[in-house]
Amino acid sequence: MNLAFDLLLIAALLWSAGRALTTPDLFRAVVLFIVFGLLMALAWARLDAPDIALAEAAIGAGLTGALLLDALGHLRGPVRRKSGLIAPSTVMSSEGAGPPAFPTYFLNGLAIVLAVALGLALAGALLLLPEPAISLPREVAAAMDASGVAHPVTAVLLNFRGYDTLLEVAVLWLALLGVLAVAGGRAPGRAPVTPRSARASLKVPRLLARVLAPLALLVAGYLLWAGAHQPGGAFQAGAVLAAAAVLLNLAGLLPGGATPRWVLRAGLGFGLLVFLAVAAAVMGQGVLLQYPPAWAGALIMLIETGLTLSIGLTLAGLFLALSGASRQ
Amino acid sequence: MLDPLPWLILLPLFWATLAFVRGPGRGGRLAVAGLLLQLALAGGLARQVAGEGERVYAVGGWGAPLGIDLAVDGLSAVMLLLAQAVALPLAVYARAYYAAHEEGARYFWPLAGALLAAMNALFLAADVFNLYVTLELLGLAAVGLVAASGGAGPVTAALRYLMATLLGSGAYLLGVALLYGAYGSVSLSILAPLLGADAPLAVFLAAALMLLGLMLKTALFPFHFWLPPAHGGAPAPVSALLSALVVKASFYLILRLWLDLFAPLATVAAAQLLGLLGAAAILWGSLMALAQTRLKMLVAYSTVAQIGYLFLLFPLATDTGSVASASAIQGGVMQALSHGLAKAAMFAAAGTVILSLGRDDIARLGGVSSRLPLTLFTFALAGVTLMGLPPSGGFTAKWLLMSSAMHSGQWGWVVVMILGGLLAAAYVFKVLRQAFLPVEAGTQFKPVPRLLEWPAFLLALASLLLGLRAGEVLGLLGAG
Amino acid sequence: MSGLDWLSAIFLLVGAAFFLAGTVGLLRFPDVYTRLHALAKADNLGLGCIVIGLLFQADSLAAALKLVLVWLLALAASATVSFLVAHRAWRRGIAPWRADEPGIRRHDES
Amino acid sequence: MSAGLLYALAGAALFAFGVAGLILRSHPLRKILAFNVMGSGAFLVLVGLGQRDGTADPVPQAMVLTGIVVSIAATALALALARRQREHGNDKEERDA
Repeated sequence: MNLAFDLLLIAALLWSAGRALTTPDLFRAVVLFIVFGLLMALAWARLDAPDIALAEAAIGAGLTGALLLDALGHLRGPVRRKSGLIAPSTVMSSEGAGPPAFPTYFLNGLAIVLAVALGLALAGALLLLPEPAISLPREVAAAMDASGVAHPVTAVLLNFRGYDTLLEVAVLWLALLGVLAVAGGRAPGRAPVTPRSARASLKVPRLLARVLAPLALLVAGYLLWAGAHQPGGAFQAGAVLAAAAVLLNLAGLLPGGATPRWVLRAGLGFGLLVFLAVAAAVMGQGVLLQYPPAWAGALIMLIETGLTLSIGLTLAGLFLALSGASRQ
Repeated sequence: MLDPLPWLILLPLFWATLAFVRGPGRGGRLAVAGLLLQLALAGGLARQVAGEGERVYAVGGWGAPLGIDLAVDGLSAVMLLLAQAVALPLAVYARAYYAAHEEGARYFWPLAGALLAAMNALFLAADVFNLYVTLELLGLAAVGLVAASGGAGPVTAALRYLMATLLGSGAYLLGVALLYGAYGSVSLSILAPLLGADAPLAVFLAAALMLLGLMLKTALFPFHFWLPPAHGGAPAPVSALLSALVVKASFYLILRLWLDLFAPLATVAAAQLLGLLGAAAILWGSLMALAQTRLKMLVAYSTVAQIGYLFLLFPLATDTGSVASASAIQGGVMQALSHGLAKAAMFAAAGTVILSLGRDDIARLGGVSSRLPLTLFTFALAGVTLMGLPPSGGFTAKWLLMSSAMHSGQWGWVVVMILGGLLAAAYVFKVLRQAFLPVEAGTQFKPVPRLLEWPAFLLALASLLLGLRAGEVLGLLGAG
Repeated sequence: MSGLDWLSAIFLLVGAAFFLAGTVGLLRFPDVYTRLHALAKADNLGLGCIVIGLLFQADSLAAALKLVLVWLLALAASATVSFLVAHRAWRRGIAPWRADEPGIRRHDES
Repeated sequence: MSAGLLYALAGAALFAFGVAGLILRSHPLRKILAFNVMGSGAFLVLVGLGQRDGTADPVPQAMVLTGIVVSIAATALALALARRQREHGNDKEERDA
């Protein structure tokens, strides 16, 4: 029964990924990719990895999907031709290039052959692999008491391999920098002015958005707190915060824009700065990121709180900077 | 006293974040101060390594395999020194450059800080997954820097660069996954003794995937397609950082993996293949450089060629006996150092010419010799290193590589290196000849600040003097 | 399997069928408004059926109330977001699709 | 065969799909999808292979969490670049017209 379910899920994963890469319509490709992300979340649940399942659903499928769908309108829109007419083939797919020339055929064939060979070699290698010499789960279990938290994944993420996480937060912040640098070359985006008639029709959804946003805050707080002893943590909580910010933006209650003011910039840098400050402060009596055992739990919670705020702002910022920039 | 090892990573992250919080275009002075301190720290670390040998640092106090180790040996100490020594003058240069070009500077300082943090973290890492994170940090910072100027050309180049670097790190990550599956650890010090020639197929695949991914990031021929538009189209301080340092970081990692981890798997055939690609890069890159009409594109193609020399060390160091192999590795590292210094100087000089003249067509450089003599001298000095003339660091590098080739009887590589030197002379003189022509009618030379010319000159001078101090550098390299 | 289990299974299957229909609609409908319609309708009904199906399996009143709360929240969120997305699409000038004029039109130009 | 190994095999196939897509497809959006598929494949190999004896291993799981965040960072940057490139393309065509 389990095997049948696994095989079905894997078939669906391969089908959705393959179709997302081959279907001619870009919209359909993006939707199939979101389906693929949700199926991945299921796969993670099957692999006893609920933390990844949560993150995949919220970030991998949810936020990536939102970013892709939002970009679609700008990337799929017909390319204006010199004559000013819309080329018919570009309306539907926009990929409409002519039939490829001979060398392209040859190179494409070569790439397919190489990819198939790679897949087969990988499969063979995986099946032939003996058991590993080292068992890290045992090491993790032995060190859990000293980690300051009760959930193994959080212990690895913020204590045993906390240094990876420090750099990863820098990567996320860096992506926002890059997006701002690329999108922000122009005047900052303005909040759209809503005419009176439209404002009236927005009344109810705005009310609901005002109710939902604090609820999202509550959920984020719960996820953050829960992360210490069960699946959850700063990244999942930050994703929920980001979703609330996007909702408020859609309701016109939060302006999008390409040039953040300094309070916002401080918020975006806050998580990284807290992490860096803790890393530097504990070096006074040990090495980088070596928490004193009595303080480990509290310090991890401090770092995670800072991270939740910054990750929420950054993920929302990625969305708002991208969607705000093109809407002059 | 600060422990240099962790602070080399934390410090640039600190000034990058602070520069971001202070706002677009701000933070240059902070960066220069931070880099000054970093240079001192790198010097201190090099002295430690020279005195006490290799050093391992367990982040969080856990130690491998549970935690992440950092490690420093002669090779990483030398690369750390190079990174700070190139970045400090370039930061001074960038402040002067962006004083005239404000719109490009909006996020330059935070991105540059992240780039340096990533590079230092990479040189210090001793864990293949941690290395993956540093690679991504480095790649995204570099792409952001290329794209930040916002023009159509740089944006297209940045997108292509991003796709190449993502494909590279994806392949690397799969390699990491296979290694973890095979041995249950991602620490270099734990993996190294477990690997043997009888390793399972997955480990051979991992080695191939990781090396291929890194070759793509290093822009080794024929994976160089993304480099010239990205390095040639970016603003001059960015081109200089990228060409001098970023490609060296992934090369360092190839060298590190080849020597420390995959040595038992390395075959002569694979090494010869790397050498052949290197030779092709030298010849193709030099010819393309010669064919360029724009100064920065010429310098960018010259990078493609100079990367080729780095890969000649693999056939010279694999199964050739200890003398030839040691000399090949020394030559390769010297080449990375001297090219780093010289190429930073060359791109900076090209940027000065563009700021003053407003264009960079090689055919219309007339008068540069009389109006920007120091900048032209800088370009020529850097050219001496690229050609490999004494007493430059480039000469020492090529001499070491050639003596290794003669020692192991591989004369073909000698021929390639001599041809490469001649072609380098041809493209450097192509620029110099134009620069000595009289000023074209109607050409305006804008005066440039001295802080634009002197940092570049110092870099070129350093690349030249490196040859005279090669003994000390090689001593440090051998210490770890 | 007891009668309750059968009832539960039937509701779960009906819910899944609604989700399937919603996804097909999302893929096959021509414009943003009809797609939202498919998505919101199927989501709410589908989720509703699944919540009912799960209610039969709940082992305490608190768990049952939580399930109902989840459904209500999802209803509110989906209604709000669908409205806001449609609203923004309309404000950007995207006209609803009509069978006699396929392709993308802008309502402020027609 | 354990579930871990089964999903690792699926991951290998997804990685190959992604590589092929990244090389063969020209539209930037499609390349972004391909890169994400490739990444998911590598993640599945990392976790699945680590758990092929059937017990959950928190270390690769934490690594994949890191990887997912890196993926969305790269995706956002790529989308920003692709949109900017398209805008430049449209501007250029307007100038040419």
